[in-house]
Amino acid sequence: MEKNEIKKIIEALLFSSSSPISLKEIRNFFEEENISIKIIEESINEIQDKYINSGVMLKKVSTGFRFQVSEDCNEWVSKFYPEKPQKYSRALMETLALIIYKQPITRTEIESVRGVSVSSNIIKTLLEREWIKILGYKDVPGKPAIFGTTKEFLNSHNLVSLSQLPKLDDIIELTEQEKRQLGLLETTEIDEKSTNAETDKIEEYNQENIH
Amino acid sequence: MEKNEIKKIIEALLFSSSSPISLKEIRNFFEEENISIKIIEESINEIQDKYINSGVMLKKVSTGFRFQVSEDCNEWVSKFYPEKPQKYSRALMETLALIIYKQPITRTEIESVRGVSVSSNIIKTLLEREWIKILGYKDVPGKPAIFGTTKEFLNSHNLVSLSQLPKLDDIIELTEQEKRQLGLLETTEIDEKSTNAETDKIEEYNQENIH
Amino acid sequence: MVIKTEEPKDLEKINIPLAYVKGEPYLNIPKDLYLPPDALEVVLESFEGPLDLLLYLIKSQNLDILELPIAKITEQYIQYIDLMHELKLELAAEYMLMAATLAEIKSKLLLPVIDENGDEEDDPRAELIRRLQEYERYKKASHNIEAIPRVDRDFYLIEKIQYETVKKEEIYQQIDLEKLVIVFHKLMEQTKFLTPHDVKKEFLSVREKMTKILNVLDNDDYIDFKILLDAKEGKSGLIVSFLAILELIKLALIDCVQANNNSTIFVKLK
Repeated sequence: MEKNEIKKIIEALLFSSSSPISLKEIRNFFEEENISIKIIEESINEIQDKYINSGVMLKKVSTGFRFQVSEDCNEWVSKFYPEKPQKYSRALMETLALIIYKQPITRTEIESVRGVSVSSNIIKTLLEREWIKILGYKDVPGKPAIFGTTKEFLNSHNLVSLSQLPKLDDIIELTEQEKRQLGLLETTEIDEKSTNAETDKIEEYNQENIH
Repeated sequence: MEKNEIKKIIEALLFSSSSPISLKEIRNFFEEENISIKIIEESINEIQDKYINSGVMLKKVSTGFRFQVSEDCNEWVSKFYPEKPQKYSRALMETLALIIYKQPITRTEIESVRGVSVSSNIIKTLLEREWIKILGYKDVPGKPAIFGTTKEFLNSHNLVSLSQLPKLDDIIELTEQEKRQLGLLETTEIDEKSTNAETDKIEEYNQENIH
Repeated sequence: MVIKTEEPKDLEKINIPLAYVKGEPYLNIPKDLYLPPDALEVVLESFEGPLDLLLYLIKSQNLDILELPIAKITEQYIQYIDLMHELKLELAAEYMLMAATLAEIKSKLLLPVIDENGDEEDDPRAELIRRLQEYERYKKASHNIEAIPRVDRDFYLIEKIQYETVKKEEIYQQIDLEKLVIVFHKLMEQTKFLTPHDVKKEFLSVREKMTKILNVLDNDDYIDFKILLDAKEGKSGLIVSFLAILELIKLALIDCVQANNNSTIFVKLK
């Protein structure tokens, strides 16, 4: 089979699929035709190049390749379709953030960080959207579900893996003195000479609190 | 706006739409941009040309333009999406079982065992598949057809003769529970431990029958 | 790439007026906490819980979380809670719990620390500070995630395009032969309970059966429903009997009663 034909077929497959197609699926499909993985990879690269200056582009996401509207055309497409995209509440986004960064996680664990209960609707919405899934059930009384993110979450954010997500902020490091003040350090030595800004601040703080 | 940009946008709109887009819709969309119908028509023609040797093509249909898989790729795309495996109805399975084990048999005889009438479709399907054939006609009023299985049935199920059909005892070392499920036992003792593959098969069968 | 990020609702980041009261824009929540109640209802509702409210109180006054001036914060927090009560906002129990926690920390700080080892006792604020920091991290993370391009908001997928199905060489799926055997045996077992096959459905018309049933019910007594069914007539016979009973009920010729589920059904002439 000629490479040009292979390219055409892969193109047709990608355009007619409702979900991304993986390299492996394409390879399996051409198995009978005895087409090397190298030829397939080359073909995909060439298709990618072909669409460089088009209204659509070939994109690699977590579960394979898919065509999507090219970056500079998204604005026009959104203009063509007047329906507003779904907006998600802050509560939902915070819940999602916790599931992303602390997975596997239970609802109780989410609640303990957020300080409020998580409504069932939020979990339901995330599950229906297929951004999260139940990974299993924790072996404690009540058998709470353990949640994690899905490949669909990555796909719907143009991501290949979770490592592409922004890193969590580090907790602000406390100074030695602050730690001691907060009882987070076990040292009992007090640096008597410390009369710097920190001390002043703490003293000020103490005064504020004592009155 | 440059023509190249217009082309890209139209391309993006066509690929992101679930239904054909008409010339009029495109013209209305670009109204604010003051783009002539001539430019739009030219753009569409150029898009059409661009895809002449691709896996997809731009096609004019009654309600507008839409992309579809190019003719020489349809076969491959069809091959990529496997048809759903057919599920055989309980009625078909029972009818076939009776024809296999009780052949030669008439439709009335099948009906009298099953207690319900056999739909003509089932007989038709089995005849079309060439799994059964009419062996002759019974010499009674109405001259009903007498059915039997074919060589084609044996071939398509990798059998040389009907004697190779599995025997009930061979398939299943029936547990007490399974026998009861099949109505082969009258005892009411329950063997709680039977949870093997055979049970599953029978349960699967039973479930199919329940709805 | 065009990224249309939803502006986070954080109060501290909002530059536009929070509200207009008598035509006057409110850019900041007044420090003295005198809040024109109607206008700020929206603001109060937007807190995602007690930690969120506390964070807001700290940030709005440029305070450091690590310093957490408990007395001040507690006082303000309580004022907010009171205000929410006044506005009859639905107040989650978590807000009250936090008020109690703050009060507890405050009281602990007021007590002199007596420690025989000379060690300083753990600062009662430590746990709360840890929780605030932890919550703040994920709050920030949620904004970061909100800003990531999202399908159907910031970018669009193509619709799958049509193709013509090319008919494949028809290969019929094989019958599961083992299942077939089971089906057959089950059928045979069923027929055991049936009379010989010469019982023809044609003879058992519903009308005829109705007459027979009415004959059986020829007095005023209740009769067990089962008596009306004759196993010898086979499955089709049973169905005809059942249909006949239903028809008789419909015609209001008989009464059918059952004390409760699964108990005996009785039939009687009307």
